[in-house]
Amino acid sequence: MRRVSNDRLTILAGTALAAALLLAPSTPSRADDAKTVTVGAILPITGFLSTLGPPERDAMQMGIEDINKVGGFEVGGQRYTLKLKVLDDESNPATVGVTAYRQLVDVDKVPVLVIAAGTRNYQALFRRSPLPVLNILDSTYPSILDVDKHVFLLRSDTPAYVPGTVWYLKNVLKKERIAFIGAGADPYSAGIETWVKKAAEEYGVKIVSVVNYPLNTTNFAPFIQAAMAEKPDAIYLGGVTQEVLPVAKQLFQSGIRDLPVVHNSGVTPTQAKQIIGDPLYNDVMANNYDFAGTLPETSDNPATKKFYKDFVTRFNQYPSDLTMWAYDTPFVLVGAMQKAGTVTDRDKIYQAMLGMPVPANTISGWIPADGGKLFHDRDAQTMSEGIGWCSDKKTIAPVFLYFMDGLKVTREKVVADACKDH
Amino acid sequence: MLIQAAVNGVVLGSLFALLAVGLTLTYGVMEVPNFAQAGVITLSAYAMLWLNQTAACPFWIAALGGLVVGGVVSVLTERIAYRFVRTRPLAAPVVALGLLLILDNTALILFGGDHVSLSPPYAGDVIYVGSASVPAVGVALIGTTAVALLALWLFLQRTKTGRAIRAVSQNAEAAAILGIRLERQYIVSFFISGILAGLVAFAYGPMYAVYPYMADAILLNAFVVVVLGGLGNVAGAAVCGLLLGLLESFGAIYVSAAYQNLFGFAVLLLMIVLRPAGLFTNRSRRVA
Amino acid sequence: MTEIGMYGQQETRQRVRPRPAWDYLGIALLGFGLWVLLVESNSFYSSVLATILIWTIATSGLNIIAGLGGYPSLVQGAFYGIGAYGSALAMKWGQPFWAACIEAVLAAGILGLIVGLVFSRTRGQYFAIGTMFTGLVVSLVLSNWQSLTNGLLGINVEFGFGSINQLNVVIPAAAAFSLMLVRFVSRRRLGWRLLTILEDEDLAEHIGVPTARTKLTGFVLSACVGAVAGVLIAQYNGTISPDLFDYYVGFVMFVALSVGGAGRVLGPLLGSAFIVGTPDLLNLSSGIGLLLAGIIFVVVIIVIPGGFMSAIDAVMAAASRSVRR
Amino acid sequence: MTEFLEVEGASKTFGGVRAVDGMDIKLAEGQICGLIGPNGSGKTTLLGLLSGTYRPDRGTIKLRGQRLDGLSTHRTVQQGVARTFQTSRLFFRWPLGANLAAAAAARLLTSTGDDADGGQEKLLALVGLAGRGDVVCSSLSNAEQRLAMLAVALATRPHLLLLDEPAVGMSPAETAALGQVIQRIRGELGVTVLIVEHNMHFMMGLADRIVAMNAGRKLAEGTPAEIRGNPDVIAAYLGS
Repeated sequence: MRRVSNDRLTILAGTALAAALLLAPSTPSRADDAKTVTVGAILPITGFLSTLGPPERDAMQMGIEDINKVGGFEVGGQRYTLKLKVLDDESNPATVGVTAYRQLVDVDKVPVLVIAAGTRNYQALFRRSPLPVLNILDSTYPSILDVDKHVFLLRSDTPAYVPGTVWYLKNVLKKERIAFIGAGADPYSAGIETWVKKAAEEYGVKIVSVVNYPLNTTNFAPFIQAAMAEKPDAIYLGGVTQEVLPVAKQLFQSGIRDLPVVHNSGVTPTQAKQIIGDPLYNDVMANNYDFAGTLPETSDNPATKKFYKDFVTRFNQYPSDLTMWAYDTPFVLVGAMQKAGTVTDRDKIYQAMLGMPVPANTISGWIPADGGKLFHDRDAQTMSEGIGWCSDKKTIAPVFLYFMDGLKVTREKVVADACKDH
Repeated sequence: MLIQAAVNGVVLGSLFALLAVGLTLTYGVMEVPNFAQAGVITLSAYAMLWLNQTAACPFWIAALGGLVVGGVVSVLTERIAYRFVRTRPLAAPVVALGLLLILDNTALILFGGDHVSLSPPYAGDVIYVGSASVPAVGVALIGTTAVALLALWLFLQRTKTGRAIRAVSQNAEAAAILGIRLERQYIVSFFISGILAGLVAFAYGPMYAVYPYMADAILLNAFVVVVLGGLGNVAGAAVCGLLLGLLESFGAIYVSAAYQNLFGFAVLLLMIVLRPAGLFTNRSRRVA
Repeated sequence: MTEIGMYGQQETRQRVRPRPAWDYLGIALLGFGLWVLLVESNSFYSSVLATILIWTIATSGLNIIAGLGGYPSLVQGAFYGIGAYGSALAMKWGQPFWAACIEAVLAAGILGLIVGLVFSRTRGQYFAIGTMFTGLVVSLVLSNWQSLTNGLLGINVEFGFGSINQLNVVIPAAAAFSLMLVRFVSRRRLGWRLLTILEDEDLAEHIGVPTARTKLTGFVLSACVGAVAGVLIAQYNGTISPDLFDYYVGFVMFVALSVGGAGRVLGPLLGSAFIVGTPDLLNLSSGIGLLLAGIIFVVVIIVIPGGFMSAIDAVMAAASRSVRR
Repeated sequence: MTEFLEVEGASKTFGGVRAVDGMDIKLAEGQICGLIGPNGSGKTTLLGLLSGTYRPDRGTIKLRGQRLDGLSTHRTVQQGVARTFQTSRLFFRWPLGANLAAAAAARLLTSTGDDADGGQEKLLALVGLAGRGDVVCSSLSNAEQRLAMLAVALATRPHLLLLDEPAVGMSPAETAALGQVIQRIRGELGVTVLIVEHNMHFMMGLADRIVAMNAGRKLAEGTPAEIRGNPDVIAAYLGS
């Protein structure tokens, strides 16, 4: 038997590899129709943020369909329609997200990039190829707006809803001893913790214990024990839905049932039922209050009501606050492109976005900045809302509407008998 | 405070022990680090969930069905993969990781990645022990572990098959010379290990949530236990599981919660250096 | 004349005159080809290829201790992480890029020395378990030591090169060098000493090989090469976060090496191309991609224990037999 | 005058069992010395102490006046002590020649094990394996593997060669040939040889001197004829 020498093997392997890679489908997927603009989005479809990505994708798809239904939009005398391309970052922006970023920005050449989490992870890439970036999720504090001047936030930031939560605890629920249990590794939770502390100091509420559990915790007993040691009269949970609900469930299972549990996660009844389990969820959620953006379900705007109905019919799921912002995203994009007079020039679209008005047909109830502009310093804002749970109907209902002016609660409206009206 | 921490520790320790005993059983007979056990737990939990919710079986029937699925899947991993690498200890971890990917992602494709809840009838109940409260699911976990360990002990000590498994675990070659059918013992121990995985799914699923990677993180803790107890040592795994649970529970309260897992890992590293054969073994078994 | 270095995991029955110059030329050509591919393909494929090459460097490092020495180190991901975090942090603290690189590699080397000393008396699966948990501790520290690493958010990395084009040259060059390094080491004293340890560590000691020192040297060298890969991934992505260096990364690197061919010079390249490239290039949803990856790990390890390289050997041998007929 | 090999009071305990308990041995250069004793008498442990496999709990071991006790195994090899094992131990996947090259390189601290002077062939011829350098060790016969192990030990250029039951599993003819090989090793290379062996017949014809051990201690020492007639030795073998 003749042995094959290393050098021949090396060259053969090199040639084979080169050939394989060259033969790989290396032509990028060009826009098949010149009159179609791709809306490129990197969303967490799987991973620990997977309660957030899919509804955003679905709502964006609805917005795009509604725009295309009326024949698309016109820029520079040419009619365009939109198409959605969503890549999953698996809740892992630094590893999976950066590859998706290169695909959308460098290969698909999207004019504007829509992202959800991980804004900071893309900072170096923003600098290498700048383009306007619309974020429809990441309200982490410190704000992601200082990552890059091209970043816009299409939702209210953490300081716009966390202090109102503490205000409600103090003034409506009359609670003064709060225990904070946060997801230590999650920056969203850390931002909430910061603002809970600021608000508590402002309103004269005592934070009796702060406990943070590490990543991948599944048994919260020691953390619950540590938080309860200081005899709080209310519990504040930091984090997103998939972090908050298991803690709420284990609180209930440990016999802690009389204290109000507040959080800022945007839980829908569907998610509560799935994650906590039937029939337990109805009891667990009974003392829960959730403070974030307004829900489409509770809006008076007919367009928003229609969106709510359409969404529930189509996806058999309650839409969260995120879905309204996601639905509006293509409208914002179209507005910016129309104002810029181009669907390709990223810099012109960026400049147009800075001063654009609130676009027509949007449903989020945007509160405009001076001069009717959509963005206040690159942040578009809506009212905030606290929701409670109605055990008899196994659903949510708004208990508190508000808008933060610094640490001052304004435009507040406490709904006394939320479940009855609803 | 002290009692509550102890109670929490026993709950956590029972979980570790239940997981570790299954791992160490298969390690004993075949010397494979069976990471795929986490995948067996996942599939077993989804089977229970499917039977309970989609097929509308009563919870207890669903749990029983899930146990059988666990046993069958575990035997399949042995039949399809592990038996080919018995004599290649360094290939075993790679195969184990491959199997874990296969099982977890089968669950992902079949059932999606969302967290879902397995709800036994007692999911909302609480039991009070003096000043400490224990969720009923925690009590169920302790009970399951106690019964499973007792049953396993009786099986290993009192039955012919159990004694054969112990003999293979001591020395496979000698056991084969004595006329013990190795193939049969491999299958039986993987089946039992799968049943134990099913019990983890049954007892742990209701505590947190069912999702494709539900057991991956706790498996590492169980692995700490397996090594501390001495690879292949069932009694050692049971005792060390409880000890580790208590250590982590008290460590989280009195030292630092963020590095809770680190206590176990630190003890493990220390032990690998000082006593590579495990805490509870006088049989110096060096796996080379 | 019989040379030692020829007999790694290559089962061979004939003496062969070594042709080192040809091997190095071959690897250099391969590196050049990869550079052309890197700059010619579109950004997406280019980024996949760059990641493959960076993984090739890390797994080539691993190839020294695990491929030549037979020690199943599962901690290579930690050295990769220390290279990335070390260089990023050093630059953040005002060090110039080159100094940051050296410091990061040194830091990994020192950790390698400590880990190597700690586990010097363990073998086989105990060594694997010990190194795996060391990797776990490092990844826990990376995600929990918020004041240093900024936790899960990760940190942004200053760009140390003049331009992306420079980086695009450095990555394939470094990958080719890492392959050459393994080729070089395997024919030097360190390499064949490691090979004797792979075959029979006790016997190696009894023919006069200082096994403890050899393993330690090999392990530290592995760690340093792994750190170089870490420096490059940090530069290439411009951002790093702990999940890039999770403990299972070390595991997957070991799998990549095993699947490609442990102890073989090109094993790391083939293994990395397979492990990194398959999910990205086939554009599969993550579930199906990982399922396939799992199936292929198991099948490759069971059916061709020597990995892809031994399969290529077999095919080439069969081809040359049929040509002679 | 310093002895070639001088062992004084060497002791080794394993888990409470005194495997070797205060052994004294002196060997002159160029001798072939046999070490006999019943199973468990500590012969192999003593060999392990001499080869650096174990470190003695007490006692000293000197080779040409140089202390060996306390040295690690590979340092002991570099001081000129080589050994073989009861079971065949070789780098089985390698050709025999590569085994020899590795051993030679380790001892001489060369980097590649170049065999410029053709020493490999000479060694192979010496042990009776001429021309077998290309054969992968796992395909050698048992007797060939035992001889190959001898050659590998010699490739480290030892002054003292320790053989642990070299004739195990060999036929009478092969055993006789082995005896001749050992004689040649002493004669041509001037290597001192210490052999542990159960085959008394083999030992009587080969050894210049014999040391008998029992229960970790020296029982008797003398010429083969003296040992054969020693009542203590007979009692130890038959009695226990």
